[in-house]
Amino acid sequence: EAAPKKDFNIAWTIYVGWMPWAYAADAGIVKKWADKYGITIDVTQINDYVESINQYTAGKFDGVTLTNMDALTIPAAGGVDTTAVIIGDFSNGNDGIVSKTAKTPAELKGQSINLVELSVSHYLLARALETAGLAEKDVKVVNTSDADMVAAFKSADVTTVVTWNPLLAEVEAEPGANKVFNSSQIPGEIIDMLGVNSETLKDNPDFGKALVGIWYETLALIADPGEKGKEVRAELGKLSGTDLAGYDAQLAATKMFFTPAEAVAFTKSAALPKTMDLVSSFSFEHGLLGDGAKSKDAVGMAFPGGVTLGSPDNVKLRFDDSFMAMAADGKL
Amino acid sequence: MRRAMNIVPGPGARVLLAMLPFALLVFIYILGSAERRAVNPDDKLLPPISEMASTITRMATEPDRRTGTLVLWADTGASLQRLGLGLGFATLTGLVIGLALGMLPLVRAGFAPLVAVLSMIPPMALLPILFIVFGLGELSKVVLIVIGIAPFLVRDLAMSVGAIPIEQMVKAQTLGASTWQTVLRVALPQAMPRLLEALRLSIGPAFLFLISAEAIAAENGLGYRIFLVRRYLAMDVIIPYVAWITLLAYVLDLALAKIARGAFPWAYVGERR
Amino acid sequence: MRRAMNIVPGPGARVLLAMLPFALLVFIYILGSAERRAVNPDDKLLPPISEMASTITRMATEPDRRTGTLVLWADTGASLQRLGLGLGFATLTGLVIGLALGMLPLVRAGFAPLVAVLSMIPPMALLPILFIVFGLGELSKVVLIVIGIAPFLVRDLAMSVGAIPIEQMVKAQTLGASTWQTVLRVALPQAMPRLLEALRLSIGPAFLFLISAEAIAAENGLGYRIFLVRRYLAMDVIIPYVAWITLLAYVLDLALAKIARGAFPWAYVGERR
Amino acid sequence: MSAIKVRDVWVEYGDQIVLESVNIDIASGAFVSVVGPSGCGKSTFLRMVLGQDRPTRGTLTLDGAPLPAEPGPDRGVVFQRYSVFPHLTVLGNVLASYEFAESPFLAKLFGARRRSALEKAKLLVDGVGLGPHANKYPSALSGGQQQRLAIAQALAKEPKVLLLDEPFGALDPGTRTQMHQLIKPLWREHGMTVIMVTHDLKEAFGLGTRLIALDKKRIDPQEPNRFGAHITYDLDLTRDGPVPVLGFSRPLDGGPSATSSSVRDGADLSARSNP
Amino acid sequence: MSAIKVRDVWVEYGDQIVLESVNIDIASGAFVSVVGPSGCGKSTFLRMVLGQDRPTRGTLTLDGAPLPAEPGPDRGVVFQRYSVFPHLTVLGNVLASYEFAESPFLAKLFGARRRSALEKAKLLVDGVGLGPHANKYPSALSGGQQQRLAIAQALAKEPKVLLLDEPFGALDPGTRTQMHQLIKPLWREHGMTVIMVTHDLKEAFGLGTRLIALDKKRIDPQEPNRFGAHITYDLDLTRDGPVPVLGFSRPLDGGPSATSSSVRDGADLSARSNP
Ligand SMILES: Nc1ncnc2c1ncn2[C@@H]1O[C@H](COP(=O)(O)OP(=O)(O)OP(=O)(O)O)[C@@H](O)[C@H]1O
Ligand SMILES: Nc1ncnc2c1ncn2[C@@H]1O[C@H](COP(=O)(O)OP(=O)(O)OP(=O)(O)O)[C@@H](O)[C@H]1O
Ligand SMILES: [Mg+2]
Ligand SMILES: [Mg+2]
Repeated sequence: EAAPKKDFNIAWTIYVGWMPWAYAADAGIVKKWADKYGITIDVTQINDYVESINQYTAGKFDGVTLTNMDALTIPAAGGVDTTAVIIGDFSNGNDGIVSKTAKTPAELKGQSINLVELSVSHYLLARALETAGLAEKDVKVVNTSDADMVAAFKSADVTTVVTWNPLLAEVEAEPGANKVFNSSQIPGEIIDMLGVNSETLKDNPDFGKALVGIWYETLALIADPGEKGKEVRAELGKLSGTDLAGYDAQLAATKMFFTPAEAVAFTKSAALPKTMDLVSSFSFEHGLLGDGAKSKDAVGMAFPGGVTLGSPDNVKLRFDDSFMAMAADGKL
Repeated sequence: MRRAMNIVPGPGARVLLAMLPFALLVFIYILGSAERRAVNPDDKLLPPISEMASTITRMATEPDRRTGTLVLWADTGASLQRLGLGLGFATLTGLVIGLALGMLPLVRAGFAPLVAVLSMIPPMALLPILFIVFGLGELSKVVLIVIGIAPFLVRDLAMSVGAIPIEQMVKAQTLGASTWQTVLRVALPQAMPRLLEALRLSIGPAFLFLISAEAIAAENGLGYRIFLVRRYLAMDVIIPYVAWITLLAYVLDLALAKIARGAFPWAYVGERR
Repeated sequence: MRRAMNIVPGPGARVLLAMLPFALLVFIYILGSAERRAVNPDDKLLPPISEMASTITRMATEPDRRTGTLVLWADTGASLQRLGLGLGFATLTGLVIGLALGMLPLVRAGFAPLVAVLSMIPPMALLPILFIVFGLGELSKVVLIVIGIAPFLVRDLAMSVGAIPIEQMVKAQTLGASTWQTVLRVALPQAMPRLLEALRLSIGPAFLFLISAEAIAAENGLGYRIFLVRRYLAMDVIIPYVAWITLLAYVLDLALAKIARGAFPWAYVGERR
Repeated sequence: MSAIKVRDVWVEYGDQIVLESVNIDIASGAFVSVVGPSGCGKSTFLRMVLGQDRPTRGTLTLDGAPLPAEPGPDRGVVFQRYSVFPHLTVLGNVLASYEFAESPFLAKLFGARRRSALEKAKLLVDGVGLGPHANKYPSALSGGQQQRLAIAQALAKEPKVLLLDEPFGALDPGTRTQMHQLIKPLWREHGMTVIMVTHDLKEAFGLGTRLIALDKKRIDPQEPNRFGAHITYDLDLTRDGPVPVLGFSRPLDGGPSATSSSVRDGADLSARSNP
Repeated sequence: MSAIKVRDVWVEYGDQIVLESVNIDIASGAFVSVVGPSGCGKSTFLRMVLGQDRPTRGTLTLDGAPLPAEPGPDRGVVFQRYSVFPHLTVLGNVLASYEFAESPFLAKLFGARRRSALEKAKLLVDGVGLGPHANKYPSALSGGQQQRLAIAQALAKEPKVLLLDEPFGALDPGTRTQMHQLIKPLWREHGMTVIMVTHDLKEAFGLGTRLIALDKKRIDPQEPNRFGAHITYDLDLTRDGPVPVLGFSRPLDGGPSATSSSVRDGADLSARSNP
């Protein structure tokens, strides 16, 4: 097996729930924890989210920030055994459906809807349609790049979009835009996390410990209600192209697990396997699990306490609370 | 021993030589793919050729579950239509403006700087404005192709019209030709072969803009599919699609080359190929 | 009444004529901006010029709090460095391969089809592989530019070398020139002006590829900034940035034109501009 | 009517003075042969009469009116370096002359008008001996064939003024005589004014009604480009009389009659051996 | 030594037969003038000796060995259409001849070697009368000046075989004589074999030691391209004797002595009026 590594790379992309990595790298928190365990960790920002996951899947990075659904469909389905070491937050209004015409999911019937196909937006739409007793074939989906979503909504021929923050806030601010549905109506289903190559993690537990250490020290600073926290959040806002108010607004629509205990509780909850079951159904229906997949159980998932989902012989996605638990217990 | 520049391979050797580098590339790919598969049997980055073949065969022959169409052909049809429209309008623009710039000093003075500046604007960066003006439908895709390649065609054509020897322009005038007649019978026909050559050089960029446009907003098309499946790193779709695009572009290129040589034999008599 | 093709504006009229379309464009923009603002005072799509000016002045003069750099200049520096490297390597590639293709029938037989095919591959679609092979650092950005424009340069150069009259090649040989000497003293110098012209035509595409590369992975650069603020539709940053890129590209274009005319006066004696 | 007046014309290229104070009146219907050493400015002079270039100083008038500063169908030309259209066949090149005039919009003729123009064009192409090559593109023609094509093209317009720059330079004596026989009647019938640059003195004397020689009057060995050429000899060939020796820049002592007779001999030679 | 043997050479362009069974032995050191009607294949013949084109049938040998099928420094050429390098100045064009030989890698000379080559080049440039234009680019030269530059360039190599395609066609008689005087001693001293295409019979007789005429032997009026040209006359000009009349394709009845004397006259004319 691989000899213990000393140098690690993780990639992150600009998104409200992942911004702490930027601050951690800038403020020296990453270096501090890496030094503590005698390793080095490079934190690289990638502008294109999908590309960052692709690069991780191809082996260029040891870890990457991603959502639960993308973790299942890209690295896990691609044979790269991935462990979620940090469950950072879930979207609680950060993703939403906005329409110029419809006011409720039921009114979406027959509409042409612009969204990033096969992303969490697509999943959100599917869940929204379900609540109204509709199916995806009742609407017309137009794949639209996230970078151009705001501009697209300004175009006269676009009536409905599904997107996430900060784009969502921009779109909602358009005159005549109605909020049709958002992720707070399916809490806990769209999860943002840090995925790490399971094999690397197994061989180098110190890597996991350092990551968790970095994360919660940074979160504590951000959560600070005082001036210090404001300063940190203002900087993160600027980094993501907005300001303090903009960043706070995005944070408000996110259920951040500021303490490790919260995250551990969420990871251990029975709701998580249920959520992942929904996600894998969606993924299978849309062919995201690959051609080889004969059923939605093709890719196996493991949860704390020995719970598994799907093929137990092919577990490629693991939700692991052990490192977060160490942080909660102050054992780092 | 002859000089290297005088050694011309025979037709047989030519075909062999042309195949060689391709064979080498395929060989390298097969090696790379096998190596990655040895490490991770589910590796998606460099799927073996057999896997790509079966995927693409499926896309070409089995109707899609969601839409009921044969995905490969539906995508190809949609893309080629956009490409054709884009190339067509761009050629027309290039021809009209290029000839005007090349022939009329007044027009050149007024518009050459504008065209030079416009050709430098990265169209992708101004997409929001394009969307507002042209909507999100087929039109904006065609427009993106036109905006992307027309400035090149215009400038190239103006250049080649400018390079026609002044003696010929003078000669035409002594034969009684008006400006319009000179354009029509002297500049245009001599610019045509170069226009076709420029068009050949534009096929690559045109596909690039097409794919970019389809990546931004579309329901079908080759670029749409590539960017859609990029979401799960389905290189077994992407690589055959890219190869298919390349083949289409290459065939188009070859066809244009043949057309140019057939229609304008005088322009290729000195050709040393 | 003179023929339109013979009416050449004087230097003064030329400057005026050149300004006219730009003035018109600015005027249309101001109108459009005012109209949108009248409907929606918060409109972001077409900010008034004053707003863009103040934004860009801030970016150019106030140091960024986090990094302490002047954002505009830091972005410009990073981008220009990548662009310069990319253009440089592409030119070198174009020169070497283009000359070989144009001069040596054997090389042409072996590699012309390969180059033609390579030039048709949309590089953007294979970005994942590029990034894997060349890493996510500066290298892959430079490589994307090179891959994007080198095939054009190669083909264009091969074409222009092929267009040198055969009499000159024969003449060089009767003067005792070897293949290498013919390349060095006959083909290369005559291809140089055309290479510079091709390079001018490549500046636009080079910026395009640069921006695309920076949009995917970078921490600074003009393209990075545009894509960063794009999700907020901050056109008050995007439009000045695009204008700035266009200006940079235009100046580069002009500089190349001047260099070509200075260094190769013989190539432009017949120029009717 | 097509009388040309040239008044005090100078042409300079940067530092180099090419033509210096050229003055000449050319009567309508004249056939002027222009001779002079290589590089003295003969082609430059023709370009000016053509309206392609403008003199640095001085004026040119055609029938009293200032010479149009652009080429036109009233002045035909055969350039020194063949300037036929490379994208048209031999026949197409000649046909174009008719098409420009008769089809203002498309510059293409169809049906009966095309047939009649084609006939005229074919006659001319046969006249210059290119009948067997009528459908070739210029690139497949020999040097002399290209020159003959240019001649046919210029003659098709029957211009008032015809400017010829070494039109027969690349032709063998036989073909050359054929060309003389083609051009002479046309000139006579249409009363064209012809200005022909040639290096062949036999030809100059044999065809011309007037002969002018261009040459530098002074040469400054330090600065050879300092002085331009002007008209050093101007002979009326229609009158009988002694003819001076033409030894550019270095007049000789040789008797005028001797030279003249040998020139006549030369002219005879070409006429005799190619009837 | 540089004797050329041509054996049963045919050249065809598609349907058109240009040369038909050409046979000739050219002795080393000969000066062969080639005459013939325009378009008969003179340039084609030179291109073949040069190694630029290959005959459809037949063989060419140089000193007994098959003629190298590519151009080389042993065979210099002045093309009918000027082929100087447009990107080099007049001096640079001539200098290149030396640089190719003396600097195999860079094809550029520096320092003392450059100075000595420059001197030789300057002598030649002055020799063809382009001294005042030494730093011009070819595009700023007159037609005759370009031709002279091409001559200087070819002479610089002192090749064993020199192929000239109407080298003096665009030159006035004076300059032409100067060129004759430049080339003759070089030919004699170096024992070059010269093949010169010309349309000027005076020149052909005056310079050559041998004169060959190319012409079609038969003409099929229905299919003018059916028959090619071959050698119709082959005269040794070093021997005294009667000279036949050269009336291409249509031999005349005129007495040989009359023609010969008038040709001699013509040759004398140019010599006399340009000492
Ligand atoms: N564009 C130019 N720039 C500089 N000098 C030029 C230019 N064009 C012509 N000349 C010079 O002007 C002079 C006259 O040229 P021109 O072509 O009129 O000569 P010419 O009498 O026709 O000679 P030839 O008999 O050789 O054709 C030459 O010395 C030539 O070098
Ligand atoms: N590439 C070609 N394709 C077809 N025919 C050609 C080609 N090149 C030359 N020819 C023909 O071959 C014949 C001989 O041409 P060549 O140039 O040898 O004539 P030439 O004797 O040098 O005539 P000139 O005295 O006019 O220069 C001509 O009839 C010409 O039309
Ligand atoms: Mg001239
Ligand atoms: Mg010839």
